[in-house]
Formats: sequence, C-alpha cells, structure tokens
Amino acid sequence: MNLQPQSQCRAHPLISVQGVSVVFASGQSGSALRDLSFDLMAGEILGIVGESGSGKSVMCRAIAGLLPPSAKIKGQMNFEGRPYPLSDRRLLAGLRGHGIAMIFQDPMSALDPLMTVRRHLALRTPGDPGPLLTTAGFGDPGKILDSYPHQMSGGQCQRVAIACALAREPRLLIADEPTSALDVTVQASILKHLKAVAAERGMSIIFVTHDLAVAYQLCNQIIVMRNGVILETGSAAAVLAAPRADYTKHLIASMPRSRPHASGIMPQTSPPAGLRPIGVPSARHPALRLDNISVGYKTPDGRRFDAVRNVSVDVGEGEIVGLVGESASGKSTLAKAAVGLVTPSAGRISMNGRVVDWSRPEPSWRREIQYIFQDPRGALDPLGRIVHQVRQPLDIHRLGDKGEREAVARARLLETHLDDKLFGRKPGSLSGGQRQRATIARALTVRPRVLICDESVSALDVSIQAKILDLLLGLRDKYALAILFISHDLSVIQHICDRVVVMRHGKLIEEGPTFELFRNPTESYTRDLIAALPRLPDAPPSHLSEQEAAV
Amino acid sequence: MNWYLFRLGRACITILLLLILAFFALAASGDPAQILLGPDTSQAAIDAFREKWGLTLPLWQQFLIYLNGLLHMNFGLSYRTGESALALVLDRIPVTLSLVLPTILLSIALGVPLGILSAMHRGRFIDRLAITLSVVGLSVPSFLLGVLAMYLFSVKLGWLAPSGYVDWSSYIMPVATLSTVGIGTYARFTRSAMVEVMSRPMIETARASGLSEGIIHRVHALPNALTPLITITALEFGHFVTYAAVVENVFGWQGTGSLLIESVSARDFAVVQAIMIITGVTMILANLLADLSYGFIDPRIADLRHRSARRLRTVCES
Amino acid sequence: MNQSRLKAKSLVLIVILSAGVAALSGNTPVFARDLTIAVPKNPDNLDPATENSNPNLRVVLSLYDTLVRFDYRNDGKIVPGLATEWKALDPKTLEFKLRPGVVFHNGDTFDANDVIATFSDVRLGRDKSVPTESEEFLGGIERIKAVDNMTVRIHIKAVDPIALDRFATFPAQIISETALKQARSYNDFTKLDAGSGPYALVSHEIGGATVLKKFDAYWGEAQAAADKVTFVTVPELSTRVAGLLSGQFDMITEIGTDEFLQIEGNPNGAVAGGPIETLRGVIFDSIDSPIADPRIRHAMNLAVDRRALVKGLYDGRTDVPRGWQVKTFGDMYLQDRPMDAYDPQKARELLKEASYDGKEIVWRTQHNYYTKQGETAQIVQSMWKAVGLNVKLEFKENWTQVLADTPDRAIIDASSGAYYPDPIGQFWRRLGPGGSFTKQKFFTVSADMAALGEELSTSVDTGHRRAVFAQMLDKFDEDPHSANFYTAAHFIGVRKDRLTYRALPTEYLDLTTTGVSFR
Amino acid sequence: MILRQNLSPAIVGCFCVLSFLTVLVMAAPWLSPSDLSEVNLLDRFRPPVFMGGTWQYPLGTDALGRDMLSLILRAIQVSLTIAVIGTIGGAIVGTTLGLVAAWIGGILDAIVGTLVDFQATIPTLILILALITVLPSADFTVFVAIMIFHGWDRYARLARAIALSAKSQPYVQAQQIMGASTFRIITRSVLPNAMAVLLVNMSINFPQTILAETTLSFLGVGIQPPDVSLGLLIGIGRDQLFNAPWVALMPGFLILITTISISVLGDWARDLVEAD
Repeated sequence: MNLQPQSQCRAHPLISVQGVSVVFASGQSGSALRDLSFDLMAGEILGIVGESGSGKSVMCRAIAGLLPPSAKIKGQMNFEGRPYPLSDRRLLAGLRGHGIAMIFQDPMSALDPLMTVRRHLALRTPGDPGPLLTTAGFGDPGKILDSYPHQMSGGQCQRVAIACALAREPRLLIADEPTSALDVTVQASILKHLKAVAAERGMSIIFVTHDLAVAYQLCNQIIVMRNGVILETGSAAAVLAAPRADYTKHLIASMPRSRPHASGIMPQTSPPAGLRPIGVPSARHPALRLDNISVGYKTPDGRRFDAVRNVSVDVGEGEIVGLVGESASGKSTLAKAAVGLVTPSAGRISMNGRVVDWSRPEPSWRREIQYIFQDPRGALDPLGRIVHQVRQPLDIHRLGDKGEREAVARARLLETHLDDKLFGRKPGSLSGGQRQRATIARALTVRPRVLICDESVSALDVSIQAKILDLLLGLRDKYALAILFISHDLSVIQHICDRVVVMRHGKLIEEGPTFELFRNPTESYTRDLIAALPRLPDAPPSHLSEQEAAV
Repeated sequence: MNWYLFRLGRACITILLLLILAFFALAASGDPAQILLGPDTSQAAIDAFREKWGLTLPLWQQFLIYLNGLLHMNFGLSYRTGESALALVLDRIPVTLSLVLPTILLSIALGVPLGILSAMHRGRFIDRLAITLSVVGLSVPSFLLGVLAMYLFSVKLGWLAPSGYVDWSSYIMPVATLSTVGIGTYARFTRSAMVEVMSRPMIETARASGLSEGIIHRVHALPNALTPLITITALEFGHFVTYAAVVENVFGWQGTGSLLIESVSARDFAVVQAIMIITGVTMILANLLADLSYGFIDPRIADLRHRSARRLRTVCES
Repeated sequence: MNQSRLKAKSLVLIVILSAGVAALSGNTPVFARDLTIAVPKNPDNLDPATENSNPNLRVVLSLYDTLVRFDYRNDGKIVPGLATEWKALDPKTLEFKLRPGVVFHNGDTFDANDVIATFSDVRLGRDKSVPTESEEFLGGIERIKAVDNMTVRIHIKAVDPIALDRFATFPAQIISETALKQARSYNDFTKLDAGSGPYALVSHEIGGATVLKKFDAYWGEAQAAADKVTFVTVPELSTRVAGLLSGQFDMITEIGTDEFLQIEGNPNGAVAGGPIETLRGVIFDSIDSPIADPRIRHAMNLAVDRRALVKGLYDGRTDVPRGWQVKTFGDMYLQDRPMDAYDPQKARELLKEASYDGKEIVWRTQHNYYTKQGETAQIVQSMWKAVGLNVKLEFKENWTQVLADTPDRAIIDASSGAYYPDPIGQFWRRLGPGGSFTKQKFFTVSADMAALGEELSTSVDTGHRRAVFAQMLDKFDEDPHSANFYTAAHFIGVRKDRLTYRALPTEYLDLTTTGVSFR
Repeated sequence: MILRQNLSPAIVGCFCVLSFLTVLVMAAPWLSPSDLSEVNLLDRFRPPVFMGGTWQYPLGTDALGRDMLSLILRAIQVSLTIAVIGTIGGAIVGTTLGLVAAWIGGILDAIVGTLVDFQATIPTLILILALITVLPSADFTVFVAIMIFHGWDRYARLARAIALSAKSQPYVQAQQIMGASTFRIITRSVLPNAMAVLLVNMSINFPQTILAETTLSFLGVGIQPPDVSLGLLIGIGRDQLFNAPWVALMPGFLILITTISISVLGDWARDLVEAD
C-alpha cells in the first residue's frame, strides 16, 4: 500500500520505505511486520497509530537499524535519494545521528545516570549546547546544563533526549511514544516544540503513538497499523474525519471524548433513577468519606513534606468520583491512605458512616473496600492461576467452603466477561485487558461497597480501555458501587465520572460535577489541564456498540 | 552528615560484635597453657602460665581488661612469643598485602576485559569459552593449582623458585594462583553487569542519536557497569585475604594468613584477635571507602545516602 | 613494643601499600658455604629450657653447649663438653671442671657463674615465675656451688643413676650469665643469643626464618660447617620437596618415605636419617574407660602388626621396638628381648576372656603433630578392627582437646623421647608415678611396679638395673598402659651435589663439620 | 518454548553430569567395592587402570592402600551432602531472616542488617575456622551445620531486597488490602516469586560451599578421617601429587566438573529468570 504524497512542494520524498517485512527468530509473530511501504516528504510529520503489538515500534526500529540481530528484516528504503537495504544494520548505523535520529518512550531511563546534560550533548556536538536546549524547549538552558538525569523531571529528561537527537541535525526524527509517560501539560508543550523544530529545520518526523488525538494534533499524515500491516493511510484530517477502515472507526469511537451524551459508553451523567441529580455533592449516603486527610513524609534534610494536605472527599453510593491531577499531585497517596496502605498523619476515614482506623483493622472492613491498580500485570501474582487469585479474598476471610468459593470466583469472572477458558491460566498468558478484568473480578469477590480505581485503565489500549470503563459503569449500576476513580487522563475522567476532584501539590483545588467543571473550570490550573488535552475533531459519527461487534 | 553517622554507628557495632566473638569463642575453645606448653608439661608450669597471663580471672574480667587495652592501642601480647600481638601482625601485613594487591590488580586487569569480551559476544563461542575459563578459575582449589604450578615451573622447568621471597619472580606463582579466583569472579561480574547495562534504554537512545558502538561502550556501558566494581572489590578483598592464607601456606610466605592459621591452632588469643580485628576494620574501612568513592562517580549516591539516613531515623523512632 | 617502632612499621606499611609490590627482604647473595634448610616450623623462642619440640631441638645444638655431651656417633658415650672432666664425689654430688677459654656469642667468657646462672631457680622457672619444662629433667638439683672460678659442684636430692646424663642434653644447655642479667624480662631473654655453640644467632623471626652464622671463636674441634645457615619455614611438604629438587633448599626436614622415590630419583637428591631415640605409640586410659580391663589392653598390643607398619609406612627404614627401649640405651639396652609380639589369635582370645562386647573405644589423635600421625592411626585402627575392637578415631585440634579427661577418653597419641639413654629417661619418665600421664589420671602405677621403679632409679649397678628393667617390662606387658608402634624416624632430604649429611639418631640437627660436609 | 531454545548440548551435558553424580551418591553403599576403613598396607599407591594399574583397584589406592573407587564414591556422597545441606540450610536461614527483617523492619531489621554486615565484614572462612576450632568435636553434623554460615548473608540480603520491593508490588499490596495476614503474604506470594532468584543464588553458592569445604579440609579442620570428602582427598593427596597424582587429581577433577555443571546450569537458570 502506498501513501500518495499530499505535499506538492517537493518531487521526491525524503524517505521512501518499500516492502518491509520483519520476522523474529523466536517466532513472536505478533510483532512481525508484513510488507509495509510508505513515503514521507521532507518537513512533514507522519503519525503512526496503532495499539500495542501492532508493530509500529518494530517498524521505526527497522528504519533506524536498531532491531536486535534476532530479527530477520527484508525490504529497503530510499533516504534522500539513496537506497538502503534494511537488513544492512551497519549501513543504517552510519545514517544515524545526521540522517535519522530516534527518541523513545521512557525519558527517565533514556539518559546516562552518570553524566550531566552538558556531557550528553558534548558527546554529540562540539558546539554550544545552549541553543540546542532552547530548541528542545528549555527556557533557561544554563540552569539545566550541569544537572544529572536523576535531578530532572520526566519532561526535562525527554527534552534533553530530544536535544541529543537533534544535535547532529538529523533529516528525520523518529519519536516512539515520546510523551506517553508524561503529564498532559508537558506533553502539549513538547508537541508544540517538536512541531516548531520540524517547521524551522525542514526536518521530518515519524511520530508513533497509540493516541489518535495526539496524532491528529501533531501530524500531517497518519498511518494506522494493526497486526503488522498498514490498514489505512492518509492526511490526518482525512483519516480521522472519514476513516475508511473499520478498525480505524472503532479506534476513534473508543476514544474517550468530551462529548458526554454521545454514545453507549459515555458516562451516564444523568443520574440513575432514584438517585441524586448530577452535580450535587454528598447528597447521597456517603459510602466512603475522607475527612481532612493529610499524609506527611520526612524529607532527607529532615523537613516535613506533605504529600496530601487536608483533603476531604466523599464518594456516595453508586457514585463515581474522579480524582484528577498530574504526577506527584498526591492523588495516589490519598487513595492508598483510604485503604490503609499509607498511614495518614491526620484526618479521618469513614466507610458507611463508621470511622475506620487501618492501623487496627477489623477483618470485616477489608471486605467493604477494594482497590484496583494501574498495572494489571503487577496486580496479579504471576504464579497463581486466575481463578485461584479471584478466590483468594474468600480464602482469606474463610467464607464458605472450597466449592462455594470456587463457584463465586467463577461467577465474578463471568460477570467481567472473561472467557472461562482462561480461568485456569496464569496471568502471563493473558492480555492486559483480560488481566484487568480478573483484578476487577477479584475486587468484587467479596462484594465491596467501595471501589478505588488507581489509574486502572491508563496502561490499556484505547479499545480495551473503553470496554473496561463500560464494565465499571455496568457494575456500578448493578451494585450501587461507590467508585473513586483516579486518573491523570482527563478524557477518561470526563467519560466516566459523576463528579471530579482536582488535586495539585497535595491540595484539593477544585471540585464539581463533571460536566460543569469541564465546561467552566474556575481554577486556571484546571483550565490549563483541559486546554492541554489533545482533541479529535468533533465530526465522526459512529455507534460504538456496532463497532465493537465488528471488531 | 547523617549518613556518615549511620555508617559509623553500624561499623562500631560490627567491630564490637567482632571483639566479642573473637574473645569469647576463642576463650571457650581451649586452654592456651596446655596447647602452648605441650602434652608433657607439668601442672606447675601450666599454673604458672595461667597466672602470668591472667587466665585465672573470670572471663568477663579478662574481656574488660582486653577492651581497656584496646582503647590504648594495646592488642595484648602473644602467648607464644611475649611480643606485642599488634607488632606481630603488622610485621606480616606487608607480605599479605604485597600478594593481595597485585592479585587484585591482575584480577581486574584480566577479569574485566574478559568479562567485557564475553558480554560483547554474548552467546557465541568466545563467550562460552570465557565463561568456562572463569568457572574453571573459580572451581580449582587454589592449593592444588599452586602445587601443580610449582611442580611444573620449579621442579620440571626450573624457572621459578618454589617458595618464599627470592626476587620479583617469586610473586609470579602465588599471585597467579590467587588470581585465578579473582579473574573468574571479575569476569563473571563484569559480563553480567555489561549485559545488563547494554540492555538499558539509554544504550538504545545513544545509538539512536548516532553515537558509535565504540563510544557507547566506552562512555556509557563501561562506567555504568564498572561503578559497582568498587563495591565488589571491597567485598572481594576479604576473599582474597582468606585465599591468601592458603596460598601463603603453600608457597611458604610468612603473611597474615599463615600467621592466623598458626595462631588459631596454637590458641594465641591476642594474635588471632588482632588479626580478626585488623581484617575486620580494614574491610569496614574498605567498604566505607568504596561507598565514599561511589559518591564521586555516581551522582545518585546522594539519594541512596539519604535513604539510609531515613532508615536510621525510622529505626530510632520505632 | 615502643611507640616509635610501631610508627616505623606503619610507615613501612604505607610505603608498601603505595608501592603495591614491595621488596620484603634483601636478596641474599649465595655463598658457597651457605646452607638453606626448609623446615615445617621454626621455634617460637630460643630458650632451650622453654620447649622441647622438634623445631627447638633442630636449632639448639648449633647454638648451645652442654657441660658434657652424648657422642651419638659413638654409642652415646658421654664425652667432655664445656666441662673438661667430672667426677662423682659421692652418690649425690657431681663436680665439673670447666673448660677454659670458652667465649659466648655475646663476648662473655665462660666460667662457674654461667653454670650457676643456667641452673638457677629463676632461670629454670622453679619459682614458677616463668614457664619452662625443666622440672621433669632437672628437678633433682638441690644446689650448685662454685668451688673456684672454673669448678662447680652440683648436689642432687636423691641418688640418680643418670645424674650425669642430665647435664648432657635438653634442657641443660649452658647460657651466659650476662645475657640473663641483661634481659629485662623473660621474653627478652627467650630471644637472646645466650649460648656458646658453633653457630651464633643472626636473626629470629616468629613464624618466619631463623638465621645463624658461623661462630668463629668456637672452642670445639667440630666447627660450624657453613658460614651461614637459614632455617626457612615452609609448612607444606610438597613445597619443601619442590624447593629441594629445584635447588632452592640444601636440606629439608620432616619428609616421609613416600618422598624418597622422588628425591632419590633426582640426580641431585639424597635422603639422610633413620630411626631416632623416640618411640611412637599411644597411651591408654585404664581408669574408667572401656579398656579398663588389662586383658583388652594386652590384646590391643598383640593385635598391632608392627612389622607391617614399619614396612608399609616407613619402607622398612625404622625399627620395631623390643619393648619400651631404644638402642641408644647402650649398657641398659636389653638386646635379647623379643620384638613386641603380633598375635591376633591370642588377642581375640583375650578379648573373649575379657568379654569385650564391641563397646566403642575413642582414640583421640591429631593430623600432623607427629610425622605420619593420621596414617598410623588409621592403619592401627584397622588392625584393631580386624580382631574385633571397635575403635573410633577422633581428630583433634590441640592438646587440650586430646587430653581432656572426659568419660570417653580411652586412647591418645604420644611419643616418648629417650632424652637420656636409660629407661629412667624414657619408660619411667613417661609411665612412672612422676610422669604427666599419672597426673592426668590415665592410669595408676601399681605398688609392685613403683617399687621396681624406685629400685631402677636408685641403683647404680648396671647388671642389677638390667634385671630390674626386664622384670618391669614383663610386668608391663601383662597390664600395659601404652602401646608402641615403631621407633620414630627422622628423614632429611639433602642436595647431594652440594653436601652430604650424616644424621644423628636424635631430633638434633648436627650442622658442624662432623655432620655436614660440603662438596 | 524458551526451554527448548536454550537447551544447548552443554546444558544437557551438565544435567547428565549432575544426574550421574546424584545416582552415584544414592547408590554409593552398593557400588563401593570395599569398606572405607579397610587398609591394605601392601597395596599402597597402586595406580588406577588407566595409568597402568590392575582391575583389582580400578581407580588405584591411596597412601593407606584403600581402594580409591570406594573412597571417591564416599567422598562424592559426603561433599555433595555437605554442599546441598549447607546451601539449602543457608538459604533457609538467610531467606527467613531477610524476609522477616524487611517485613517487620525497625529494630529487627537493624539487627539482621548488622549481622549481615558483620558476616560480610569478616571473611567467612576465617569465621568458620574460628568456629570450628571452638567446638569440642567437629564431626560431620557439626561441620554441616557450620557450612550454613557460608553464604547465609547473601540470601538474607537478597531476600530482604526482594521483600522490600515486593512490599511495593501491587499484587502484594492487593493482598494486604484483601486482609491477608503477613505470614500468608510471605509464604504464598513473596516466597514463591522470590524462588527463582534464590535458586539462582543457590547455584552460585553451591560451588562456593564445595570449595569452602575443600579449603577447610586443606587446613585440616574439615571432614575428619577415616571419613573422606573430595576436599579431604585432595588435601591428603597433595603431598603425593608427584608420585601418586591420581589421589588428588581425580577428586579435583570431580569438583571441577560438578562446579562447572552447577554454574552453567545456574547461568542458564538466571537467563530464564531474566527472560521472564
């Protein structure tokens, strides 16, 4: 499949890739590529979109010559008019730096911990590092030059990595999910700088992302990939506004977006019958009440550092309360305090009107509140079979005999729509979505009244994310669950929550019903957050239920 | 500052444990009078000996007297010779060090490149060969190797003097024998450290921004893989000292190790204690030094120190 | 040790630390008449009265003289030493005429005062101020008087047939009075070169080398054979052998017969030595032990095939003893006594008679305190097993553990040197009522035996004493408190391209011209 | 899948060596041609068949005329038993202390930490040397018990680190939230997951234990005759290395192949663990 160049300004593409196939010696067919081709003009930004395992990273590494020796590569590329067989890693290595440069997802581990920023840059260019850093988005490069990576934030590290990549003035920058691990405001700023650099230097960018909205905001061209093949190519606007492939449509439909009443997965911001109307806090019977909670640590120099300061949050029965904030805002600490993983230095926690003190827990309390972690991989014991792990809370609380427990566990797993063939498996052989279903099933085994979801869908692909959110909503309705939903992703929050609490630097800064808060944020910080949110065009139509059936 | 205090406190407790162990364990193990004077000795001579060395006092009093002496840098007198135990040990330390230091240097000089070579060719023949060599180095008892080497180079070929110090060539066999273990250890350590570092994202980032493999190995991989080498060396120092005892014995060198073996079997308390204390203190200092120098190389170490300091506080508070 | 020395040493340490590799001692130039001897251990101190171990005995003959001496090369006859003549004034008084013109290594001239100092209570530790092993040997001295400057008279407490012998060997080595006075403490003294022997001390390092040099002013005919002698400590046997074969050492001590083939197979290697005046065996605990019944002990003695031991372990190069005696006894040696019998059949019968029920008998031994100790123990154990004795070997670290008087103590290793060529110096010293084993409650000496022993100790008539000794040995066989396995042997490896060595039948090493001749 | 891929001939070989040795250990009592204490003074130092000896003593005899085949069978049994028990014992002691220290923290953690520091500070062999000489009789059981001291600190360090990281693992926190007891969490979750790492460490520790035994036997404080171990055989045979090399070299070779096998398998196991 060939992408017809849209740009008219040059006759020849900067890079033209033809017939790339990659097979891994170990036989991991999932990440192999099958016969890909595309062109990219100088100065253009190409977005490669796809869910995990679609092969987008493999392709970028193939172009950059960074695939491990175990990968068998076929195909070739033309770069600035010269042909390069992609199997010749040595030849490709010669291209890196001045021809092609690449940056990666995890900025904290991208830099050498033993080197200052200055040395990082000096290794790559003899020139003055200052302007380079300015290009990468540092306002005052002098401040950062002598810092070590561990002294910088993730966003700063990524900017340094970008500066390193740009040091030899590459013609093409490949960026593999460079902002996925960053806060949304930082992401916005980095995207802005990348776009500016591309324009200024006439440099091309291949931008890999799982986030359609990011791709839409940044890219001229978009490639949609799945299972190692290109499903769709075209200009960003065209692909997103009028997707041709079913998969693309499904992806777009799965995106949590700021259109509250659009589809089946959209949050029921209008309250279920018999419950309080939206936007009125604490009218319902509060299932979980966090009252003036503070959590303090001591810093190395002996001062006290409050991760959470006097935060009060109520979650009513059948209510989903979103807790938003960027990294280190204290939202996770607050959630952990609620279940006793962290001891609050002040404040009171009560469940269903009863004050609980986790330092002297009663077994029955443990059954009333459950917690779902971000990474479903880590939340399950890698050695235990799924059904046994779901049964575990019953084992711990010695509820019922063995047969009953097994039956309950299976019932819960079915409730989360997990295929019963998987019940006897170990987590390793399950996908992320399946694992998250299992952890949800486990949390529900003891029929808790309160559920805390700590970034529970952040690690999942967007289509799976949509399904899990749907599942949560369903369960909420069925059991009148009170859910405290923590996320840095405002679009997800917008989807699912009745009410939103915004935290920053450990303090609660704003609170309100979802719809109103998003439409009319009072705090400037909230406004920044919302503004930084990458958005898709408001056009596309489809109904997710149909899409889901189709996929 | 807290970190230093914390480390210092730990070190002091360790030394105290050491003293207690050295004193009471050895005291429980046999009557030095009987051991030193032999089987034919008359009771009178034994009594005289006990009286002379204060062995008739209760143990705890002997211990307190000993501790008090230590405070005045008095490690006691050797029962065997009546000389200062410290002087005896200090006399021997240069010998052991003159074996151990070249050994460490040689082990690093050969083991580290071997490990790097191995890591660079991971899974290939050269890697397997290097691993096998290092395991062989670790597995052959050093005394056996020593005797074999001596037979070959001294008796058969007549190249080297088999024992003691004659000239610089006397170092060849003992140091080579001792180094087999060290080379194996360093090679294995370096290999796994290099393999680990080379799999870090920062290596891919460096490649992706156009740095050559040579620069990456030299500038990124090596420093990161080798910083822990300092700690390893500090810990390995103890192993070297132990194996030096065996090698000293085989090659007839009068070092601390052979002194220890003599003194343990003779129950020459003061000397054994002095050796254990000096070895222990040296190890503690070596570890401290390693930690300190680590701080110069790895900027993250400051955080580590803060973390230990925090742990100390939790200990104190609880 | 004083502060400045400590500082100096620390300084040395620092220098060496920074240099990495340091020269330890000067490279010794090789002279034709230098002798390097590798020994497993060097003595901890050089006072002959402190210790009578192999390491000491190897060195003291070169450093010290005695008033009289045994001429080991001539049937152990007593010959003049520092005394030119002597006579017994009465059975309890000995008078020695001292040799004029003798100088000590420290320049002091020998006279009666030195003899008096040597046998003084202070020096011999009889006031218990210093630990020495003199009591058993010289405890019989009552007083010493100088008749004149070159004559001393020694009074002993009781009649003693070997009174003169006692001044011929350990621990009667004469020391300089000046040295004794100069020494600020006993420990100082043990490091001093206080003798008048053919060699003078150059240096003595604890656990390290001991270096001697020829003493030019030596009075005797047999002068030091070498200009310089270095005793190097080399604990490992194979290292000593390698050193000898590669020419690093001129002599090595404490080798076994298994090394002969290798040493003698080398064109430059030779072996000297043979049996010495020491018996190797075990001591039985006959009080409160599974072998309290004398028949069992008798059986044990009968079950040991000593010929096989000597042939197997010593390649036939030592002797099977004829009872508790060694050839150096001279007149007192009972030649016609049979060798210790090997009769397993009778042993089994005795065990049956004693109704021995296979109870475990513990034998405490050590690895290598004595030459071939562990091997001997394992071989004898299997011999005992063959007649039905259940002997368990326990290897111990040191003498405290070996001697500990716990209920399981039954057999321990021992060796008994004939310091004086007489049964009193060996058999009765070890097994009589005054010996250490009686004190440590291994056995009691029967009244009959004690009476015989008294007779042996006080009679001066050789014929009568021989008869008494024979009687004692017969009696002992019936109720043995010990078993001897073989006469101990010392073998010395020699570079025959450099020298020949004529060994003495003792643990002493003769480094004078009578012992060593260079090629 | 991973298993099949990495099964090189070398690894299969190592497996075979270890299995063969294990079988020998099991069958030693039946295979031994003669009693250990059977001394034959007339047959000292008979060479093995492959060095020109006779089939009466397939592997020759030692200085006491004992049959080397019987000695070596017993020696393998003794050495492997010591190494296995020492390694497992050290693993149990160290792991327990490390886990408990990390989980309970506070003073206990400080105590265990100090003990670990102490162990790391004093060269282990020197410590064992001191311990062995203290004990009135160093028989087999005592010796094995002492070998536990060899390397427990590494397990303690590892287990402590594992437990500390496990404490922040979601699946462990999940169990805390479910209300599981500490004991349950440690035994059911932390330990099984730490097993792989601990096993790899055991494969490193095992050869070291064998070598420690060898060194101690060389110094005369290891296994006591008439019993034998591989180390003791080398120790005894070293004096006769020139005229009867088989006495020391055969056990030396056995130690070599055993430790190489274990190390290779350990490396392989570590690769498996890391691949996960």
